[in-house]
Amino acid sequence: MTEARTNDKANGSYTTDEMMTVAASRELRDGSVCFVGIGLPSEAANLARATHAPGCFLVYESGTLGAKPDVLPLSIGDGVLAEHADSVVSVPEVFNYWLQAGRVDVGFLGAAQIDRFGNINTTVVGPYDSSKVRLPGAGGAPEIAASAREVVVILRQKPRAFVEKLSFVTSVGYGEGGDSRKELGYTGSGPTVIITDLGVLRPDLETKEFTLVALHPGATVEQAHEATGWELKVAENVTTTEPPTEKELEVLRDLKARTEAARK
Amino acid sequence: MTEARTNDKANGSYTTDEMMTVAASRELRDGSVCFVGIGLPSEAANLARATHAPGCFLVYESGTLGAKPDVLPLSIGDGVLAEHADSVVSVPEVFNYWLQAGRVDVGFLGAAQIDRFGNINTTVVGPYDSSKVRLPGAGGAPEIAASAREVVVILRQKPRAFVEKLSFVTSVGYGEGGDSRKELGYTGSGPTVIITDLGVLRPDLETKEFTLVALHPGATVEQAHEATGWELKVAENVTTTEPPTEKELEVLRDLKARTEAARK
Amino acid sequence: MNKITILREAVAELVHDGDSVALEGFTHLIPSVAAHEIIRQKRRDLTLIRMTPDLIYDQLIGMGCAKKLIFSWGGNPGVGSLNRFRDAVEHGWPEPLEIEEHSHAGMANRYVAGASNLPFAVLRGYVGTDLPKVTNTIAPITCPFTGERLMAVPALNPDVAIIHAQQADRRGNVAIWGITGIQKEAALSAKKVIVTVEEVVEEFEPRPFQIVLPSVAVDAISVEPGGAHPSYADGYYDRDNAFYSAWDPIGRDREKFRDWMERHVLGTEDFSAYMESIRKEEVVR
Amino acid sequence: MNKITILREAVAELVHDGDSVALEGFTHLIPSVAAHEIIRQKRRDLTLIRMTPDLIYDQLIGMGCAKKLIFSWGGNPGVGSLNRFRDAVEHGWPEPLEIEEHSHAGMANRYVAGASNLPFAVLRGYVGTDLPKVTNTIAPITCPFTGERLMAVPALNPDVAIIHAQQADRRGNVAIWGITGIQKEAALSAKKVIVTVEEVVEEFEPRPFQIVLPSVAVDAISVEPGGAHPSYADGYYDRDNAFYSAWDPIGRDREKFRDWMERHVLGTEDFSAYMESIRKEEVVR
Repeated sequence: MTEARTNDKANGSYTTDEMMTVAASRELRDGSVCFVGIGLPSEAANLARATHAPGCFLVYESGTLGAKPDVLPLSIGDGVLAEHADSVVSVPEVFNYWLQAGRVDVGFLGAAQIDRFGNINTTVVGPYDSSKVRLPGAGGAPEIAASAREVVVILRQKPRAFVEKLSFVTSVGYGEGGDSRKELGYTGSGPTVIITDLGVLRPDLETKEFTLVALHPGATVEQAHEATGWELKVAENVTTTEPPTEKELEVLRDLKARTEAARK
Repeated sequence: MTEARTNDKANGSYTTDEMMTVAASRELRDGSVCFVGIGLPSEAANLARATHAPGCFLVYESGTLGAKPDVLPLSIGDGVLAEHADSVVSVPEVFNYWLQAGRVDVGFLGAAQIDRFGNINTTVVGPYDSSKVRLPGAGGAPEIAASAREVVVILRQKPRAFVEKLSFVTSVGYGEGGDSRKELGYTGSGPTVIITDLGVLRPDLETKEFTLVALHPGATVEQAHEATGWELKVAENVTTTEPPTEKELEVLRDLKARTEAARK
Repeated sequence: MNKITILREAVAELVHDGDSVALEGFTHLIPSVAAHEIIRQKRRDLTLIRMTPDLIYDQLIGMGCAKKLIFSWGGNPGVGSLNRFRDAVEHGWPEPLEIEEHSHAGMANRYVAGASNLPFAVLRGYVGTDLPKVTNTIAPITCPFTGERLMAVPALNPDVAIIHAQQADRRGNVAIWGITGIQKEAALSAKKVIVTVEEVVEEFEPRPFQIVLPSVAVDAISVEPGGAHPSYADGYYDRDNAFYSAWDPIGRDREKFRDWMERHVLGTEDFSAYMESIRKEEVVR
Repeated sequence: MNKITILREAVAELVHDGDSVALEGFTHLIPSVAAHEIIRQKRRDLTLIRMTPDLIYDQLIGMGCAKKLIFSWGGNPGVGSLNRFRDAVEHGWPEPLEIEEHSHAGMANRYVAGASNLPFAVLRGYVGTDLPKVTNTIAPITCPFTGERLMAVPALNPDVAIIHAQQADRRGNVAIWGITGIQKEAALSAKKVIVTVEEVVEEFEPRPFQIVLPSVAVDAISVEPGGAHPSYADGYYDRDNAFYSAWDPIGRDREKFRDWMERHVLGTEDFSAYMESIRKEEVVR
């Protein structure tokens, strides 16, 4: 699925997708409880577990608690998730007793569309009743966005993904911004960072509008503006992301190689 | 606990308690799902399972489904209940997915006090705030009485047990009688029989008042009147209960002997 | 144990046109074999229920068995879209598909309420999303003690639930281990339950995270080894990841899809013949 | 794994005067050892929570540790009354005991709501009984979809939950098998969780109907073999039925009770010393 090689904008030694995954993995603190979606989130979480966060506790919506996959799961319920898990519980239990209960420190989410306040669309592109593109739908995302203490969003920065207005609000970030999320009464504090293939966005403390705070090596503010469907706010001093370490790249590529083998 | 030998009113060959238990066990149809309380109900249900109803499915509130105890459990959660059970589930699951779900055909209940409409008290004797006798309380009885398709009540007939007015309504039978149970919206149809050490009472189809329909061998209508705290209604032709068969007595006494041994 | 029956007869007897049917499985133990039998028997106007509709729902929808889908995530896991599902939603082919969508938490709790014989379940969610605007089975509810406002969803009580399990024993109890997903609640919420199993054993042995569904909660059991393909059965076989990828081009094209289904599903007697048939085309490793 | 600690320290650190404490166990795996430690540390004004308060609650109440009891069935299983509990309710000895009583279904669902971070749970029950007249934590609620009227009960979220389990592993996960009752929900509903175990093992092996509580859901684990006496621990020891009978005369008499508790509980350092002490008097087979 990933178009890493084709949209490589970084220097030769690693791809922009690799930089994105590595940057996302660095957001996961060791020992934290992490609710993981399939795809890029799972890739980043397992990279973290294999590098700086060996003690992180991965929860998948299929009910696997403390999952320790040795290849990246292709589906949310792969056997490899149960194999080494500390416990396996029912789907109602993982959503009620774990996510809703506030036991999840970090939720890792992907998205089809995201807006300036970190609201997410994974339902439809275009009008709901005559949709141009019917997406898979909500899945576990709305409640991860609602109840995880904080949320990390990972997606490639493109105009059709970073939109002025979502076709559909599937999962709530900061709503209309400001205090509007608080007023909805959710227990989680909302998305704290968006990691893209270009850089890192964090919400303004007041307005909650996502602002470009860091660029990955080789990426420019201009690229970020072009890739964003709204007038992107940029921090006064934008930092540069530490490039992937050899260890990070080695582990990530090994993970993906083993995963590709498993696909066959 | 049972005072069988001391209050023996029947002919020498068996006690009134034995007759009561045997009569109750006969109410359990083979293959039916039975939710069982500890004590006399459990004794009767397991006698049935060991005689005419080998295929009955015993459910105990400790979460044992399809329990097959070879001795009578002394507590609702004895190991012998789990040992041969088809499944063991959590307490919320047995009450929500089994009892409330309407999967229970017959609920077997005991009682401290019962009134003419089959309402049951297991909470207090005397006023609640200055009770003469504090009883154990509700336990699983209220929902068994509410949700089991039908309910069989087993208790010794005495004036202090068969009362004009309950000190406390712990579990609902037919409420004020007539259609008042229906109006409460319960899914179960209520108590269909009360088995005592003297005979058998069944509800009047209209008024739902319990009426003496059968006497155990040796018992008299006079005894039943004396043992009842209200003006007991008696059916026009009161039948006589079939005495315990040799098989029933043999199995029951063997069950109780093994249980007594286990107590030591 | 009289519950063991031939799947064809179980489907013929228990699944009727217009029924609401939940074929559940959370990527593990997906009841593919029963889905194919429903397609062979040409059931129509079904309301299909599933948290994670995947290939078998793509097939049921593409073959015109469904009039409505109640779901929370519809995709080809690890691959992409369900093209027959999209075609039905986007272009009404082969016929319009009414959809009722929820979140996973909403669907899971709807099954829990159904299994508990309660009319509704309560959860923290939906607030501020567009889901309540398009799904009318979401309503606010207030805590009578704290005054807090939450969301309620109505119970799900399918006419029929169908699951695939690893084992049944002689008494008709059903054992599932590994990831058990929503199968227990789906089965206990339904009016009738069909279970296909890998095998029948004398006695179950303890397995990690095993649940046992007692026989009194099951209406029909059919022995269908391999019946969860292309998903997996922990302890029996792995997920056929290649098939999920191979399905994408097949599902994209109406003609190709119909032709494939006619050849491999309608054109075969049962699941072993189906597997034989697709193996010939090397769709399967 | 730093969660393994001495019970005395776990209780000293996590159980405070005035706390709400749930020592759960459904006749299997009753956490007697932790109850005795709470008595030794002379905790006061506790709100004790338990579906089935039995001997250890009789002891906690008789020793004046409790100001309130939230429960659904209080008795000496298979024997009769809890005489210390009755004395406190009927005569306020050693001090008045406030009680809040529910049905088992109500209590179980209150724990479920607590574990789910919901303010209330819904069930079919209580209607027409006298319980709502004496218990103010029962309120009617209406289904927003069907208009049906049901009953709601508020969530239970104890300050501390204490359970006894068979095993912990090196990583601090906890395994319970056999009858697991309400222990999972009690633990997950509480702010802090103490678990006493029979032993610590390298790896769990599959057991019938085993559940595993992950270490992230547990605050302290103490190794206390035999700590569930007089109840049983499936796979380790049987229920000491004789002790339950022997307790009746002890619990009936205030002086006898106090004397017994001082000799065997306050007068001993830990549970093994306690067992030693009662064995001397042949209270135990």
